[in-house]
Amino acid sequence: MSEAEQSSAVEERLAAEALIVDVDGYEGPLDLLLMLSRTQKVDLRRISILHLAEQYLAFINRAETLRIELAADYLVMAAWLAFLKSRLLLPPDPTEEGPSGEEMAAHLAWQLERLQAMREAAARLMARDQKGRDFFQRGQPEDVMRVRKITWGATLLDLMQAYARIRTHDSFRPFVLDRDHVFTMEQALERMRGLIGYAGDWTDLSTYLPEGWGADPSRRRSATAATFAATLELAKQGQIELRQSGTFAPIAIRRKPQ
Amino acid sequence: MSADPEEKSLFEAPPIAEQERMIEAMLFASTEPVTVAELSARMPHGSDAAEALAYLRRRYEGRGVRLVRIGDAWAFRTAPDLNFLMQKETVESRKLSRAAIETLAIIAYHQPVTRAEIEEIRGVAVSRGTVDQLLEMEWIRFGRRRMTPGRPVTFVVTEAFLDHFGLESARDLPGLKELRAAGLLDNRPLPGSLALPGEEDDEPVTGQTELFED
Amino acid sequence: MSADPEEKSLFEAPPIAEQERMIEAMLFASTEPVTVAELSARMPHGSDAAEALAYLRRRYEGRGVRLVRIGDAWAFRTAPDLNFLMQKETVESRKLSRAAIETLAIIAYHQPVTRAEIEEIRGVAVSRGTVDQLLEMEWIRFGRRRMTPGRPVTFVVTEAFLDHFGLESARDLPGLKELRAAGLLDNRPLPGSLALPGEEDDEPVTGQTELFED
Repeated sequence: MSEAEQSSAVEERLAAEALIVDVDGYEGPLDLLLMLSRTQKVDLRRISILHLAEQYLAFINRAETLRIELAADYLVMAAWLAFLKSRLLLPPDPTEEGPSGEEMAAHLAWQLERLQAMREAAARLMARDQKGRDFFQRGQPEDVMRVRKITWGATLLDLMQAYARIRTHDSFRPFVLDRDHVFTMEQALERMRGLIGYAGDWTDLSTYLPEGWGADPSRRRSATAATFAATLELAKQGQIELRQSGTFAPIAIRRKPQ
Repeated sequence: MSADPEEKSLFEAPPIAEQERMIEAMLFASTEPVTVAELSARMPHGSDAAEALAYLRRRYEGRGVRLVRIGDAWAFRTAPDLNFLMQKETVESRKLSRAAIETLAIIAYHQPVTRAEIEEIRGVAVSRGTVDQLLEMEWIRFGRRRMTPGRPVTFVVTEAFLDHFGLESARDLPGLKELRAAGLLDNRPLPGSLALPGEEDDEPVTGQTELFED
Repeated sequence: MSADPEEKSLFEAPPIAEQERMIEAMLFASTEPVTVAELSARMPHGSDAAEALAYLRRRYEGRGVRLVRIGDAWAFRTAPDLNFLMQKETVESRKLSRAAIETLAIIAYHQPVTRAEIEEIRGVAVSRGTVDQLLEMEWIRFGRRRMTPGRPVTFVVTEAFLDHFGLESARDLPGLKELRAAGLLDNRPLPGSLALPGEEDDEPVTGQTELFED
């Protein structure tokens, strides 16, 4: 690779990176359009929307060739501008419905002008004298004699936050269930698979209960049920055999002889 | 402070009327009485805080507020003969308690609603004091009795409530969707969303008491 | 307030200079703006708070503190040209993002305005955090619902907003008249419908690739 080639590769990469930064820097397609419109150096009212559409589409295309992922709304705008462009270039078709290309272009120009106007208004607003920075309120308000009447107040925001709190609280309920005392069948199956290799002879199922689950009644219930369900599953898979001498009699299991 | 201002400063001191304005503003905005030394330190070189202060004090003589000396510092204070005007400012507004605001919110969103239903939604008992307070504020009132066993009374919000919150009707309250959009509500889907309390069974209450046993 | 003070009151109203003093005292004592109605309520019968306020305002013209109007309320505030003296009092304000500042401006100039309208003007979605932050600062609040399908809530700016930016009312926003005259505060729908190339056929895409061979 020659030096020239190398440096041009570097330049390309830098350009690509700059573009990524730029795309991140825009607040949506309208913002990008507004920035592009500045290159025309005319009053927004006199802007060429056709030219602007071409600039935008060129930008999007460049981003695509550089494989920069663009948010969907950039592509939607690109499609719309391509459509607008075709309307502006082709002679109007009297059979076609909807607004003319000129009307659509005028609306877009107006949208840009409005956004620009709001930007300027925001800047002017922030440039105003501000309380706590340029002018100040009384620093030592005089404590009024005796506080007698108390008015209880709340704002609409308080009210809504309270309601939201209650409703959100509801939705949390399923997630905070105490699961400490539940032994799942998956856990039991896992455990049984590890132990079954040693169960050569008939053994009482209750001896398979996990440690620490025998004392508390609710824990024992859960562990027994899960372990029993796991043995049924293993029996179905043909790995073990089950035996019970009578109703409510202890259940015994053993490994199925090979 | 500045016996020889011309010698000390490259700049000319502001006119005394301007110095008066400065002191006026500083004393007004300060959270504590300010000493002459401190006033001087904050003013442009060559200023004479003591002199300006004397002028300012004279200017406020007989006004609704006066310039008073507290220790070696200065502050504005209401003229004593007008103290009677400060009585009314004794209205203290406090935020409603959490229980009260939640109860109020439930009544507003679910009205007409019985006490039992409020408790069901909140998951905790509603104290008599809370309801009494809201009744006293005239933000809620009794509605029709519910035609169910026991014929419990219901609560509804009042005109005064709507007035306070700038609502035309209780239907104007932002819905759950908007609460969520404003970031006040978690994005989780809600069980049954705005189902009327009457349609819910008792489960939530029992479910919650279990919850809080931790 | 007092169309016929002599008839209504047993006592004669205090002289206007005295009323001025009273208002001066009440407004000096309060950090927050006080409404004319509240001032009147605290003053003796037959007083004319509005008239006294006019006198008082004139009296403070050019002083270190000024009498300013905020909506229906009045407050004393220091003169902005003296801000250099106030480093001590300056409160560190939260930095607002560009999105928040623009959203605030759009709400101020277009109020009452719905979230969808804000998004249409900015061309991007308004994040929840932005609205939430402005609500929390109490610079905006919920307004009336719009009487359109879905009855969306609107946003408006608050008195605290006016106070912060030293505005008498939202009508005094800088450049408001010009913007209105230029039609930039209109709500102009897109001519026809916002029909994107409906079927999204290949045509635009091929058109594009041709274009970009520059």
